[in-house]
Formats: sequence, C-alpha cells, structure tokens
Amino acid sequence: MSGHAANPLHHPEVSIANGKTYLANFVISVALMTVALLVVLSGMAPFDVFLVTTAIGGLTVIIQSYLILHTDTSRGQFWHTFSLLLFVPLFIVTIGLTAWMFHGLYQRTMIMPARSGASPMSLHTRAGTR
Amino acid sequence: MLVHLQGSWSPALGRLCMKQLAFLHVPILEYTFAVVALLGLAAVGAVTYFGKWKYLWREWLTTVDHKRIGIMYIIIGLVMLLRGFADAVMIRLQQDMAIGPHSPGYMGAVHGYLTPFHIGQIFSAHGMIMIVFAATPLLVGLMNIIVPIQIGARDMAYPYLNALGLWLTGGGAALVMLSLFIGNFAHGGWYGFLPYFELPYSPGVGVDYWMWAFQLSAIGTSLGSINLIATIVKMRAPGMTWMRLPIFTWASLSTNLIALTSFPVLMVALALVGMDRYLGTHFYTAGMGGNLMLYNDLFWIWGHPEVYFLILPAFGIMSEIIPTFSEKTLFGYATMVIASFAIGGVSWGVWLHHFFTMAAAPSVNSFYSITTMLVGIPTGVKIFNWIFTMYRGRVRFELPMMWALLALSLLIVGGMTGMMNAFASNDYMWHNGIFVVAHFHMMVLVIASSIFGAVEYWFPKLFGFKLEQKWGKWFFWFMVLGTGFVFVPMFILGLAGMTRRLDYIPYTAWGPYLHLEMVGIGLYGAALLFFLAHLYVSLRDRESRRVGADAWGTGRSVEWMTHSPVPSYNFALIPHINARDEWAWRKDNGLTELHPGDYEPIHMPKNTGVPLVLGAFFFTLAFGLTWRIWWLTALSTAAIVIMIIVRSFDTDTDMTIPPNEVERTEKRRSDRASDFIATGVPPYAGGPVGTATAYQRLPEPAGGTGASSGGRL
Amino acid sequence: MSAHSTAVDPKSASLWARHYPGHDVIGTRTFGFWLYMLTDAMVYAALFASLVVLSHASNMVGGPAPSEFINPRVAYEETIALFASVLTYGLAMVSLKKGSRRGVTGWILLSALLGLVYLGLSVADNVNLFQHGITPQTNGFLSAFFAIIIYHAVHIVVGVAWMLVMLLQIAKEGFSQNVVYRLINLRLFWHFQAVIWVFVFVFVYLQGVVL
Amino acid sequence: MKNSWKKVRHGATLLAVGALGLFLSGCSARGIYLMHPEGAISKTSFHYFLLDVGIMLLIIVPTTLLAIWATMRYRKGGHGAYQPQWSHSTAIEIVVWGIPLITVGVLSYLSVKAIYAVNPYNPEVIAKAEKKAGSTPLEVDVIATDWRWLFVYPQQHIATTNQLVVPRGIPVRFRLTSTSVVNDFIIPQLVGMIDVMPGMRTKQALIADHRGNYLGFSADYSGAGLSWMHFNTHVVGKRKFQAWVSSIQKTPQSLSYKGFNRFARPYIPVGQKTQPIFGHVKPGLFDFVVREVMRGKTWNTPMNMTENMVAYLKKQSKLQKEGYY
Repeated sequence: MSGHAANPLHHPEVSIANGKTYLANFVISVALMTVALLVVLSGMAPFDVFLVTTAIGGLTVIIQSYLILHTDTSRGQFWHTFSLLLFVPLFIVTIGLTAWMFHGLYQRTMIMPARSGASPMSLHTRAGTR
Repeated sequence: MLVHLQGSWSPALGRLCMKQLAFLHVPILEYTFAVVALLGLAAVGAVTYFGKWKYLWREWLTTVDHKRIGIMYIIIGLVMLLRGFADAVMIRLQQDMAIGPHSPGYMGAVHGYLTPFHIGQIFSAHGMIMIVFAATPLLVGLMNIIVPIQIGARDMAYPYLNALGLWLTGGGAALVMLSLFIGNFAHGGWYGFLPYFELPYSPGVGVDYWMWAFQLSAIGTSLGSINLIATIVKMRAPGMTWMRLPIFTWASLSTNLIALTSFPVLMVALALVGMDRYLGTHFYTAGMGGNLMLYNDLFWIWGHPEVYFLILPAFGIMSEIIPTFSEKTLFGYATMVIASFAIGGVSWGVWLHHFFTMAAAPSVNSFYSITTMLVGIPTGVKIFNWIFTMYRGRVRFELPMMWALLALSLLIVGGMTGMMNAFASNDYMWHNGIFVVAHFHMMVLVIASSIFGAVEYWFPKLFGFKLEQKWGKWFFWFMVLGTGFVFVPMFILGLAGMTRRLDYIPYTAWGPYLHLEMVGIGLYGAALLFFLAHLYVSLRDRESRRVGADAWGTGRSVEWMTHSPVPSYNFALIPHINARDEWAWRKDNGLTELHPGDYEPIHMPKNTGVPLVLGAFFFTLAFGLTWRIWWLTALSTAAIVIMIIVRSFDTDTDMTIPPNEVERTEKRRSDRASDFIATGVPPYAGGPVGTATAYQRLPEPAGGTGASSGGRL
Repeated sequence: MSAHSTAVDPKSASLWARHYPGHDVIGTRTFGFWLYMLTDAMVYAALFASLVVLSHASNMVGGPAPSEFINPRVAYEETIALFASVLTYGLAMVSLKKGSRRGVTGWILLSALLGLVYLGLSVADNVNLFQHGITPQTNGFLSAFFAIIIYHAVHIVVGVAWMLVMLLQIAKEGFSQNVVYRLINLRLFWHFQAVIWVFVFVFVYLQGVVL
Repeated sequence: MKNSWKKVRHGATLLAVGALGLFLSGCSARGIYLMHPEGAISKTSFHYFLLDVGIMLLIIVPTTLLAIWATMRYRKGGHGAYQPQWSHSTAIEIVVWGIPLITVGVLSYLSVKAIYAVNPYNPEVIAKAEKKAGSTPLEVDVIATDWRWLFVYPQQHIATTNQLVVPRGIPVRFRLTSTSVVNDFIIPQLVGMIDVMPGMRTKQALIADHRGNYLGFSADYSGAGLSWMHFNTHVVGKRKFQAWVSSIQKTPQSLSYKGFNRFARPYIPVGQKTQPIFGHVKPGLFDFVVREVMRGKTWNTPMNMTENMVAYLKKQSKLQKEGYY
C-alpha cells in the first residue's frame, strides 16, 4: 500500500546496520565464550562452573541481543524490544517452574537412580528397533 | 521403518491396507459413511448444477480477504461443532445404556453398544474437535473478521499467511474426519496420555492421526496469532491510540499473545511424542530414562493458556454486546483491559493444577492452587463490570444480548466450580472426575454462548441482513434447558465420585442421573433443529430484514461505520479516530456521514491459490506420516519447500482498485443503507429518557429491494 | 466522566484520513518475523525445559554420563564458525545500507560458507557419537540432548538455503522492497541463531561436562 | 476473634449444607459417595469442601442477585434512570477488585492448610492419629497392571487382586506403582486420588472409621479395561483382619517374579466372580516391578484390542484356561 514510492534502502531497519557494533559483538562474544570454555576446562567445582558459565552465558546473550538484534527503544525497534521483554518472563516460568516441580517429583517418586543396563526382558530397547 | 511396529507395512502403502478401511466393516461407520458420501455428492452436485465452481474458486478458495477467510473459519468451526455434538450424543447414549452388570450389550460390546476401543476414539475425537476444530476456528474466524474492521484497517498484516493458516486448520480438520473412515482415531483422550500413547500401548495409527491433526492446527493457529498481533500493533487507523482500541480488539490482542507464546510449547510436546513413536527416542517412556510426566508438563504449559485463549475473546464479545444492548458505555474500560491481560498473564503460572495428583510436593501444589485462584480476581472484576454496564442503562433483550447474559450466568456457575477445583484438596477428590468435566463444559458453554451471540450480533454486518428472532429464541431456550438437564446431573455425579471416560458404569445408583442427562441431550438435539430452522428462515426472508451500516442502531465501535455487507476494502477512506467508541461519539455529535466521496485508489493483495495448495500438501504430508508412507511424505515435503521458494519470486501479488470502481461499489452499497443513518438522529441527543430513538427498526420495504436511501450516501 | 477518553472538538475533528500513506510494509513484515522468532525461542525454552527434566541420574539409564562423551572443544570451534558467519552477515547488511549489490552478494556467500563449516563440524561430531552407540534412542537424557543440537542444526540448514535463495532474488530483482525486507528477516533469523547457540553451548555442552 | 471466626465458619458450613440440600433434594442421595466420607482423610477433605463452598456462595449469591436486579430494573422501559455516559466510579472499582481479592486470599489460606492436612505423602491427620494411637501402620503395596489391582501386603507376604481388606481405625500406608501406564487410585469414601505411575513410586495413606464395603477404582484413563478396573475395600475389625490374613496365607498359590510377569499381561476382569489370591509373595516384588519398568520392560497391548469386546473376552477366557495369565 505504501512505501511503493519510497526507497526501501532508506528504511530505518536497513540503516540500523552498523559494522562497528557487529565487529564489537564478534570480539566480545568470542572472548566470553573462550572464558567460559576455560572455566570448564579448569577443573573448578561443578557447582561453581555452573554458576560462572550461567553468568557468562546470560551476559553474552544480553550483549548480543543489544548489539546484533538491536533491541533498543528507538522508534523502529521499540515493538521488537517490547515483545522480547514480554517473552523473557515466560522463558523463565517455563523452565524454572518445570525444574522446580520435577526436582521435587524425582525426590518423591524415584526409588533409585538405575544406572545399570537395560533389562534382558526389555522390549523397548534397541532390540525392538530395526 | 525405524521402530518396531505391529501389523504389516509395505513401501507403497505404508501401514495402509484393506483391513484399515473401517467404513467397510464397522456397522455404525457404514451408515455414517453412506450419509457423508451422499452429503458430499449432493454438495458437489449442487455446485456443479448451479455452475458455481468458478465462483467458489475465484471468490472463496483463493481469497485473501480477511472477512471471507473468517467466514470459512466459521464454517469449518460449525461443521466440526456438529461432528463434536454427534460424538457427545454417542458417548451419552453409551453411558445411558451400560449401567450395571445386567445391562445388555449390542454390536460386539459387553454392555451398551460401543466397545472400549470405539468409545475411546469417540471421546478423544469429541474433546479434540470441540477445542481445536470447533471453538478455536470459530473464535479465530470472528477475530479475523472483526479486528481489522474495528481498528480501521483494510486487511490483515499478512493476507497470504492468513489464508495459509486457514488451510492448515482445514487440513487438520480433514485429517480428523478422515480418521473416521480410514484407520482409527486416538483412543485415549483429547490431550493424550503418556505413556499410554507410546507404541507399546497404542500401536495403531490413531495416535498418529491425532498428533498430526493437532500439529497442523497448532501451526495454523500460531501463524494466525502472529498475523493478528502484527495487524493490531502496526495497522491501526490514524488516531486509534491504545486507549481508544475497541474492547474486543484488546481481548483479541491478549488472546493472541497467549497463542503466540503457548502454541510453540504444544508443538514441542507433540513433536516429542512423534519422536518417541517414529524414531524410538525416550522422552516420555516409562523406562529407559524417559519421564512420562514431562508430557503433561509441556502439554499443559500450552493447555491452560489455551483455555484462556478461548475464553478471552468470549469475554471480548460479551464486552461488545452488553454495552450495545444496554445503550450505554462499557463500565470500567481500563479495568477490563487490565483484567484481560491479568488473566492472560496468570494463565502462564497455573498449569500444574491439571496434574495436582501427580504427587508433587505440598509446597508446589500450594503454589499452583493459589495462582489458580488468582484467576478468579480479574474474572470476578469482569463480571462486576458487565453488571455495572447494565446498571443505569436501557437493556434490550434481543438475541445477542440474551446469549451474552446466558454466557454471564454460566460464567458465574463455571467460575464458582472453577474456584472449587482450584482448591487442591477438593481436586484430590474428583481430579479425573465428572465434576471437572461439568465445570469445564460450563466454561466451554460460556464460549459457545458468546459465539452464538457474536454470530447474531455481527451477522448483519457481514451479510447485510439480520437473522430472524423467533426460531432463534426457540434455539436459545432449548440450549438453556438442555444445558440444565445435561449438566446439573453431571455436577451431582461429580460429587458422587464418578470418573471420566467410562465405557461401562458399574453402579446402578448413578443410573437416574445418567437418564436425565440423556433427556438433556434430546433437548440439545431439538435446539439443533431450531438452529437450522433459524438459519433457513433468515436466509429465506433476507430481503425483508436488510439493515444499514449500524445494524442494531446502538453500535459503538468502528465496525458499524462501514456498509453492511462490508466491501472488500472495508473502508473507502480510512477513518480518522477521535474517540474511544468512535461511532457512538460521531452519532452523539451528528457526524454520521459514512464517507464523504472524493475517492482514492486502493491497493489490495491479489487472490492466490498457493495457500490452498500448500494446505493440501501439508495434509498429504500428515497423511503420509500417519500411515508411514515415506514416498508421499518426501514428495509432499519437497513440494512444500519448492512452492514456498517459487512463490517468493512472484512479484505480481498486489492490485489497485481505481477510484471510479470504488465509487461504483460505494454507490451500490448505499442503496441498502438504512434510513436511520440518513436521518442522522443521534442516539443520545434527546437527553431525558425515552425521547431519543436510539434504536429503530428499518421500515419494511415494499418491493423487496431494500430500504430507500437518504440519497446523501 | 465522559464516555470518550479524549475530548476532541467535534467541529474541527478530522474524520477521514485522506491521502493516508498506508502502513509501513517493511516494519510490519520484520515485526511479524520477529514474533515468529520469539515463538521459535519458546520452542527452545520447551526443549531446554525437557533437558532440565531429563538430566536426572535416572534419565541416563543404559548410556554414558554426559561428561564421558561431550566434547566442548568441538563445540567451541562451532561457536567461532557461527559467530564469524553472523559477523559477515552483519557486514552484508552494512553493504545493503550503501546499496552495494556486490558487497551484499559477497558477504552473504561468505556467511553461507561459514554456516556450512559450522554444519560440517556439527555433523562430524554427531556422527562420531552415533558410531559409538550414543544415539537419541539410548535413553531419555540423550533424546533431549540430541533434540536440541539437531534442532539447532536444522535452523542452520534452513538459514544457508535461505541465503542461496536470496542471492538469486538479489540477482533477479535487485533491492526491491520484497528483497530488502527478506534480507532483514534473514538477518534477524541468522543473528538469532547466534543468541540461541550461546544457550546451547553454555547449557548443553559446557554444563553437560560437569553434569 | 477466634470465636467470631468459628461463627463465620459455622455460618458458612450451614449455608453450604443448605445449598447442597436444596441442590440434592428430590434426588436420592444414594451413591453420592463424596458427600458421605467415612475416613479421616476424606472427612478432612469434605470439611474443607464445605468451607470452600460456603465462602464462595457468600460472594456468588449476592452477585447473582445483583445481576438479576440490574437486568430487570434497567431493562428498556423499566424503572431505572438512564445515564448513558456513566462509565466510571473509583469507589465501585475498588470494591469490585477488593471483594475477589479478599475472597481469594481467604480461600488460598484455607487451601494451603487443606493441602498439608491431606498431603498424600504424609497427611497431618494420619500422622496425628498415628501418634495418638501409637499403633504401627499397616503397609500395603499397590501395583496397577492392565487392568487389575494387585494389593501386596509385604508384612504378611500375601497378595490379593481387586480386593483390599484393611482393619478399622488403623492407619494404612500405601506405596503405589504401575506396570504399564498411568492409573489413578481412589476410594471416594476413604481417600482421594493419587497418580499411580509406571517406573515411579507414589504414596498414599488412610484411616477407615467404620466397618463396611467401599468402592475403589482407577480414575485415569489407562485403556480398554479401565471401566472394569474397580475393587472392593472391606473395612473389618482388627481380629477379623488377622483371621482373614491367616486364611489367605493358607492359600497354596504363590506369586514369584516370573509369575508376576505373566500376571501383568493385559487382562480385562469383566464380571469375574473370583479374583486370584496369593498365599505367598516373593519379597521385594514392588521394588522389582519398579526397577523392571525403569529398565524398559513393557507389557504391550495388541492393536485394536477390543474392536469386538465379546470376541476378545472369549479369547481371553480361553487363554486363561491355558494358564496364560
């Protein structure tokens, strides 16, 4: 309906591209991921690794969404940012509440962590697969 | 084949063989098939006889007009509603016949006339069809039609995607219908039981049918929700600020936000079932490290928001109808909006109440019990606001209003019983019981009543004439009676401890209640006949019930500012919005001129057959997967990918309607415009009660050509 | 209080939007696609929720512990390839801003190549696991593990295919409105994969090592 | 304060009973099992049910009356004054948000209390009763198969099918699991539902107050035999229970692990008069079943299994005679 006359290359979604931020994003992201990898290889206690890598991952995601997904409050991007913010609590609810529920459920319903091999009577293992 | 299957399999036909053609050897299906085949032949014959194939193709099947797509959604919804009702009748009949160990059995059943295998399919199909293929398309259709008009837009943001969503839903519905005759349907409830739906316990194709039909409709609905949200956010007419948005549009926005966020989770839940069944993974298996409760978790993460996905547009409809027929502004607009979003938000934190009895920790159950009750707050607020909308109004009891009031009263019952279910210790007593069934049928009937209300309310907008009232009222009252007879005994049976999905009732003490329910089913059947009469008489006498733009005389929002029926471009000139309830404001100020001439060219998308063909390929893809016909699957997938790519190279997708054609169309429509608008009597101008003619019926036309116009339009 | 939220003077109110330019097509298209990306993120959220549920010791029946087979170094190499591809696609968008057809084409080709490098690494790693009998069919944990990885890889395949289609469209149409909004959507899609990959790398590979 | 709260509770209960009475008047109350609780757990649940309903009715009844009044008084041509522009009142808004908020607050408090009182894993009411009585609870292991209930009494080494016998006044603690799919264990007059899941172990507990026969059944859909998957709960005196146990122990039939594998095959107990009883059960059967299922053991059901139920039952009884089950 509109925009037939206007040059699409002048659209704010096009002019938002910025080589510097993309390069910065690459450098920062690679650096952070390298740190995360080194943390894992360093032989830190598992729970510490969990905390540190989660923090690094969170930071990377925030930086990336700002630098390459352009989630800011400018006129062109406002609704993108807004809808992302709407989703974030839902991600947390989906994963968090599920984890909470099942953490309790495993404790209450599992008799033992059966780590041993499949039952010889099992029909539902690879024996039944062609 | 990757997974061990029972039964035969061949490369050409997969699991399909003569034995699977159920309509050849199951007596009930033989008759059903005969009837369906006759009806189908009759339809094809009629279209051929009247030479309407071209018209059907050009005007409907390839259309990208949001109103026509909406109408087709509603037709799918109504057809599937009938099928769902037939299923309900069969379930009730079986439970009415199979009471106590001495009840006789027929047609291979020990008691009653349906074996567990068959009734399993029927109640699964009933639930699935009613939720996914009746309620959802009906509401999606309504939103599709009304929202763009209400925000003063010409079309949806993505007309092409809109059509694709329709045909995906249609494909899913067709798949469910096909399962009647070829193979069988899932036999373990509409939401699926894991690990019951794993291959060892459900070796047939039923679960696959269920899964793929569900998946198709899920994809269709989420495409639709993206479309609607983008439409509301990006395509509002100038001046339509957020706080001027009509309340139904608000409801649609919140409901589609729910769909947008929750449907992906359903797709995952179903896809993992598929991987277990097709690839032999262990997501939901009882053994080998699967977790069967994971399915319930994922499914209800979608499932509970889905309930509000259905109820919120119903609330929106009620919020439109009640002010119109109370001849008054909606009470507490801002509160209503907040309440809608509060319901949508809370819906994301309540899903565990669907498996309160899974032995979660009491702290977990307490949390979910409380969050579930929280839903009661915004819902209660809505009920009060509707009551206060009628307060100091002038309530007219016309059909839409009657349906809205029925929805309101059912909502009170459903809300109360919902609060009872949210109380976890109650839920322990009747979790899988009939009480819960009765409760959610109350809520579903709230939705159904609103839909019937909406159909009555917006029908004249779309078709230019009102539905008649006499048979409509018979229909209404028999629905009320039927609801009472079916569901009051059902609540009592719930308190008796009766559980769901029984094929055979072992306790004769429950017999009388079940017989009463059967009476209710009879009343519903009568209501169905009245509904058909209602439609028939309305269509027959349509010329005498032509209406103008403001069909009810007291319409308030933007959709009453364009002609009835609405032209394909909705508005010859996009309206500039100055107030909430724009049309009421214009009438108050005597600005009822529908459009001031001086037309401009209008850009519209062109019709295209691609969505229909894509939908057909998705259907064959799902069919191939269901029966494990791998060549068909591969072929369909390739066809879909190629079609999407090829279509993306098509640049000839838009057209322009020149001003003189717009003018011609507008002139033609204005012949049918009502005198009311022409006389320009503003509804509230008179001040004191009774002097203003807020509502006028059209004078009966002499020659059947519609009322004469005021000439100005 | 008045029924109408604002008091516009009816005498001077404008009733019709004459010469209404219509809505912003590119903005609407990209917004809708962004919404689609968010639903895709929700799919990942559900998959990650499954992974969390299926990471209990009892979900690893009949299979090795994750620390025994997860190789974070390969994943790190994949990370570099993907991030580089994202960077080059970003540079393609900078060329688009300048209207340089050659720049856009070249950078997109490079992005597709880097995407293929990522895919090659991923496929090699997974095939290696399969050959050692570590498959999605082994147990619940591995089902969830592979589901996430393969789903992400499928996105990369789609992205690369899309890039090739876009190269054809640029050649055919130049920078028309349709091509431009599709290029922007592809940017959203491609950059989104990087963000998702951070989750996959950190929560599946790195934390899998210490699980 | 406490007194007035009691009064409210009393009033609410009366109101609820009155409403229910109206609701059920004219109908026979026979078979309305949930309304006739006979055990500590079910009585507690019922108590909270009445409170809940009473409080809800305090809100619902006035709301309904208000709705009827508004529609009648303000109907077109009615007596109400017409004020089309009236659409906002802060006072009313506060009230309409306040009332539901307070109600939900009160109900939430009660709900949490009730959840802990009847929490299936360690119901406060049972714990209290155990403390008071000082008696050791009876343990029963419940194994749901397709489609029978096997009740194993591990302390007595006996097992019964579709028949649960418990002594009156003594706490009974259940461990529950399933062989194939999810079932739901309920005895409406004694105890509420708990999921019975394959590969997992859930718990439940009850105390029965009176002697008698109570119905129990599976509530979650588990396939073709669900409707016949019910059992009788006999509540008997302590001495009679002992006598019953020793009579079962004399039964020659015993249940081994291998025997259980046969027992757990799909079987629909339609109109069966005598159910298998086992005088001796191999210890640890319950744990064995859970472990087997966790390792992937399944008891598959045939395709389209009850397309013709009568024929299926014929086949089933033939197989039974051959010792298949």
